[in-house]
Amino acid sequence: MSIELILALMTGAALFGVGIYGALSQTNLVMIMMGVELILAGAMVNLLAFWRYLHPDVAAGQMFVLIIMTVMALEMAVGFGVAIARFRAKGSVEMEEARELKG
Amino acid sequence: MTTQAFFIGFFGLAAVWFGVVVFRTHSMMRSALALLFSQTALGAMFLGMQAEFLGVLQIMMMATEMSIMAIFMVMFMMDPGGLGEMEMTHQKRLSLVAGFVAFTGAAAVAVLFDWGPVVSVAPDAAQQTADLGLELLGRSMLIFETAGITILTAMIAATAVAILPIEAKTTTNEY
Amino acid sequence: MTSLLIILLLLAGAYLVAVLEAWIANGRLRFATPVLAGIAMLGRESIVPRQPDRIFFETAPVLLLISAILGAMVLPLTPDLITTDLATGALFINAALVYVLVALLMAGWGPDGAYAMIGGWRFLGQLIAYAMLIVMPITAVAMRAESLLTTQIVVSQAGLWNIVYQPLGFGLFFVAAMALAFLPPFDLATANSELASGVEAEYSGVRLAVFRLARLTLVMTLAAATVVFYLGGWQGPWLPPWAWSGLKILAVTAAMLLAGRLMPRIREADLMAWGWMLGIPLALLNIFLVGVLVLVWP
Amino acid sequence: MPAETSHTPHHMSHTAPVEYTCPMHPEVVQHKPGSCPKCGMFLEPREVSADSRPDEHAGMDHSAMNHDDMAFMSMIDVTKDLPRSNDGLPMDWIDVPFGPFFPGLPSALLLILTLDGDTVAGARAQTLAENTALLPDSAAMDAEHFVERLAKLDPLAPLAYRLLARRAIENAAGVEIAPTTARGRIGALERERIASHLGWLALFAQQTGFDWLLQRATALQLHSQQANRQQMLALKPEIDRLKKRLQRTPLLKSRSVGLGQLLPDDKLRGPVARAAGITDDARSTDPAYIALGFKTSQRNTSDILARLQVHLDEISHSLVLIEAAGSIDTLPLPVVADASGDGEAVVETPRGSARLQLRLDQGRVISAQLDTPSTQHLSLINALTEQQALGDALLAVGSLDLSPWEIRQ
Repeated sequence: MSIELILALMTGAALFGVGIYGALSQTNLVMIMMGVELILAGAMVNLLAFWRYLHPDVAAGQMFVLIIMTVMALEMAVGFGVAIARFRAKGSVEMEEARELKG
Repeated sequence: MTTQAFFIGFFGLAAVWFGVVVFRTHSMMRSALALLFSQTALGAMFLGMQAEFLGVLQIMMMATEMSIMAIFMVMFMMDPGGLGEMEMTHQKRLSLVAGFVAFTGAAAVAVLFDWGPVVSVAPDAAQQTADLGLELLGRSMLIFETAGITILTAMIAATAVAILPIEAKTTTNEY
Repeated sequence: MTSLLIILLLLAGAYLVAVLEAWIANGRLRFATPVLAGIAMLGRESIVPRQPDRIFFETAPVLLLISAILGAMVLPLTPDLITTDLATGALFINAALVYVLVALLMAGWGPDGAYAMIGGWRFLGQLIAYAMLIVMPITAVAMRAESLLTTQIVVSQAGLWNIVYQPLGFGLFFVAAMALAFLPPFDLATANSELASGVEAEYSGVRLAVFRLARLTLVMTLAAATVVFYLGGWQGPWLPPWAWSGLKILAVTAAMLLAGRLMPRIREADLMAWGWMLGIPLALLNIFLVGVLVLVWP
Repeated sequence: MPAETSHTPHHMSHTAPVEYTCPMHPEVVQHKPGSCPKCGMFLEPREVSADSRPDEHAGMDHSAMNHDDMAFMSMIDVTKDLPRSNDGLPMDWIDVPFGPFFPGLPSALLLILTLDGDTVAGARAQTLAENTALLPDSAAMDAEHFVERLAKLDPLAPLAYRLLARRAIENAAGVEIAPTTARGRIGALERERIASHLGWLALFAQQTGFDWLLQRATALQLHSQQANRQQMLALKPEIDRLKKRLQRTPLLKSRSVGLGQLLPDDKLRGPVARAAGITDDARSTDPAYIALGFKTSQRNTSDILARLQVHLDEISHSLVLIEAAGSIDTLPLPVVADASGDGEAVVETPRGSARLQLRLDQGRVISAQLDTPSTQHLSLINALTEQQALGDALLAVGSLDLSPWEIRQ
């Protein structure tokens, strides 16, 4: 066990928790995306900590972090695409109103 | 060893604190930039963990990403300046509980699980970069290429969804 | 120690850039003018707008300065005169300079003024288009050097400078560097005649002085980057390495400042269209060409 | 439906009690209109209904969405009245003033642009330099005084207006002028045209941040304002160099082609009209000009580049005219003692043809009517700027070469 690993994992856990709170509690699509970004950031920290303290000689650990960065960019691109389309059609990206108008 | 722990702890704390600020401020611009600084602190934390390439990459990528976030925030919000101090949340209690449960769960696993022996020496930065490059263009090429193609597809699809349909220009908005 | 020296050199460089700018603008070589203007600015009242976002308003000029200085930290002036020869130096300079965008967004949003805000958003669009044109030519440079170490990049140009080896990349990088430093003809964010100085509009006194200093430092950093990546860094006959670095940096700075005076400001729509539709394909082509060259003629 | 009225306060019956509430803070309720103490927004009126506290969503299509959380506010309601941008997104538009002392516009011109992001959605323009005292339409004054006053009307083209006043008075008094005098006047007017057109170039350069051109044009303008004939003719090589240099300037084409286009319209005057392919030039019917070999320069595309080319061509042609005219007159005051009659004159000022009608009575001007090109051009600004990017819109306004001093509203 090492204190660095624990610290990094705790950071990851905290970011994950904050992200979950944000993604669930926010009403605006963009704010929800921010929550998701935080969740992914938490995952990233964990992956990097595992790479650094458990398997520093395996480059694939770093690659996973890269992939998550890609996923974050992807999430942004798709999220904003949807947001623009919705905003144009309805004038709102509030999820309260999206739920209301689903049926 | 201890300096490394200090840096990880410091930047980790900064990242979490900025992460909390994201949902506590009313100004959308502050919200977006708080997320940026949260991610930047994370990048600095990566540097502390001797992952130089990823740390720098994180710091670089998130700046543009969150700036784009900022403009959309300002566009899509009723009160981007936060002067009205509007309440923009729902199911707050549920979310708080869920967030807390997620945190305690993950933290408990982090503390209680025996992660095995810790390697204290990491390869130096130049070696890491070279290894990562060889990994990406060697064994993991397929994964990397798939990710590349996927992001390209997603970009094109997102743009296609977002651009104004041609017929929508002529018909008036029926809402 | 080295970093202190580098910061002092940067300040001296910023001063020289200011002298150079005034010389190019009105044809008079006055060495005292920038200092006097700076002192005058410090003495003037620093007005805070009516309803500012105080954090952003105060942070923006400082962040701009910090990002310009951080960018300069990985650029070697001589083989030894470099603050940190990071293993990812060529990437780090991008990371540092992207925060120019964040600083300008803050400066645009902070003062709660229409001109500044439009300037800030304009710069966002401009930089997203042109950041790619900074990164991709550097990628090609790093491919030739087979390293992200900036010193290694300079050494790799011993036989042939990159400006000859990959002229396309140099052209793109030079243009993108000017766009990043919002120099004319890319000064959409601070266009005097369109936005009354845009993001700078609401700054005065000390804050404006910091803003201007940061801008000069940024120009300096970008010129130094151009020299390191494309003009062989400290290399050159007869003169000592530091002299070559200094001369080349000043020459590139002069070229950057002069180019904007000889043409009208670019239109925003053209800036976007050329960046995305012309610049990025060309940058990809450059990477491809350099890749072939590296394989064929190692 | 009750909520129908809550957005249209004017139709509300006066008997029903009305209270005012903030759209963002429903807990703020007042009996008088005003602004919200929390956020400063204007309070919206609403009717107090007898049964219960009215739900703020009642009557909307989504009335099912009743919330116990009073702070909830529908974004659909907020955005539905916003104007739609060209890209279909509902956005807040802002009014931004440009002027009266804006670096990229003629000073004393106030331009208020409604901006939709970086795009101009509407424009209002007015001059703050209007000085009605300079040209009293009814009060009588003697002819010399009148000429001086008209010359002061527009500091950007004093000679042209002085000449206009003189011509009108001479026309009213029936004075014939000698051909040499007429040629001298042409020399003076063309010199002013060169200076003014160089000023146009300087404004163009200022607006586009083209420092080299700004310096050259300003220097040449200062030089030409008071130059004699020899000095003017000595400018020719420099002006040719300037023109050649402009042809090779990068980005100049993309900055000006197809921008600021105007449909041919009878409001267009001077270089703007000639760039639109309209032959509108008071000089082309003037026998003195015809004798000197005058020809109009024209372009058809009616964009900023066409205006630039017309201005450059006219500078060159004016130099030719000055050379042919042989002298530059100083325009002394007219001597028209005791003459009476109606007079009219048209002079092609640098900005287009200005027309003056006056009545002379015993050597005194008793009434005068003036029509100036900038007055006509001011009304074109809205059409010129609509749906243009901000930089293009300002450049287009600048290319009209408005003189705020001669605008008469």
